[in-house]
Amino acid sequence: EEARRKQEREALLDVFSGDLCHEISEEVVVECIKETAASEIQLALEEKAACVARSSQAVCDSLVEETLVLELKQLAQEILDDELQRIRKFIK
Amino acid sequence: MSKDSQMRAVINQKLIEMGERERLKELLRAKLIECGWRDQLKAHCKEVIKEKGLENVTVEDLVAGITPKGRALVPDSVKKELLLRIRAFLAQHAT
Amino acid sequence: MSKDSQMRAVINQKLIEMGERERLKELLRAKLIECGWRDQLKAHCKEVIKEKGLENVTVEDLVAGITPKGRALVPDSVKKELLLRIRAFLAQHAT
Repeated sequence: EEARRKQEREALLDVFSGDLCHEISEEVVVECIKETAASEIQLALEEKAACVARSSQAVCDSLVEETLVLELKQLAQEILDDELQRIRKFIK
Repeated sequence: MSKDSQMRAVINQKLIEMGERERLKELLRAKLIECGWRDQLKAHCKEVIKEKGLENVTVEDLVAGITPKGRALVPDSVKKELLLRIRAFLAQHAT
Repeated sequence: MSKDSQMRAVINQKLIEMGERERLKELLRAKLIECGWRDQLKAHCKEVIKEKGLENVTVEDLVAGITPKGRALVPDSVKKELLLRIRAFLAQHAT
């Protein structure tokens, strides 16, 4: 009788262990999945924001450079033309 | 309440009171990191975000999208180790 | 194509399509006049011509001679304002 009871108890503990294991695994897996999903979305948002910031800066720099090149060329041409005109007037 | 469910309730209570439930959860978390499960999950998240586009994905969508793979990827060896620890605790504390 | 260069292409495309790129260049030109940049550069041009002699200076030489100073003299506040305008534009036209 005692051996039967012991066997029954062991079987019960086996089942209960399995149930507990499933329950705890499920709890941890779901928690980890939620944490991972939230942190990956946050990370992706931060990466995108950083990419937009870097790219805006690069676009801004290229716009400044483009404008400067044109302005400097125009300015140099203007000044040289003015100087030449001044000299011509002087010679006349 | 049956004898079976009474015993379950008592053991559950003990697991919580003795801090073993939290320890088991921590152990599982650590094992999931150690075996690369978390990295695989991260990579899968990145794939889903890339596929759908960041602006079209909420945390809830992502959770729903990765949960099946997340469950499937838990290694049997990790589950087995957890089961053995639970079984040992029960053997020691089930009266 | 890297993510950054893709993003730069998208930003440039939007700026051009909506005429904002030209407006920004106009704004920059106006700011360069307003802050005295153009006058300083004019004076610098005259110095370079005086130093080298008018007969020895081409437009290309002059441009090469004044470019470093031209770049250095653009006030940070002007660049910052331009960047803020680009960001505001992007925020307004984000998809």
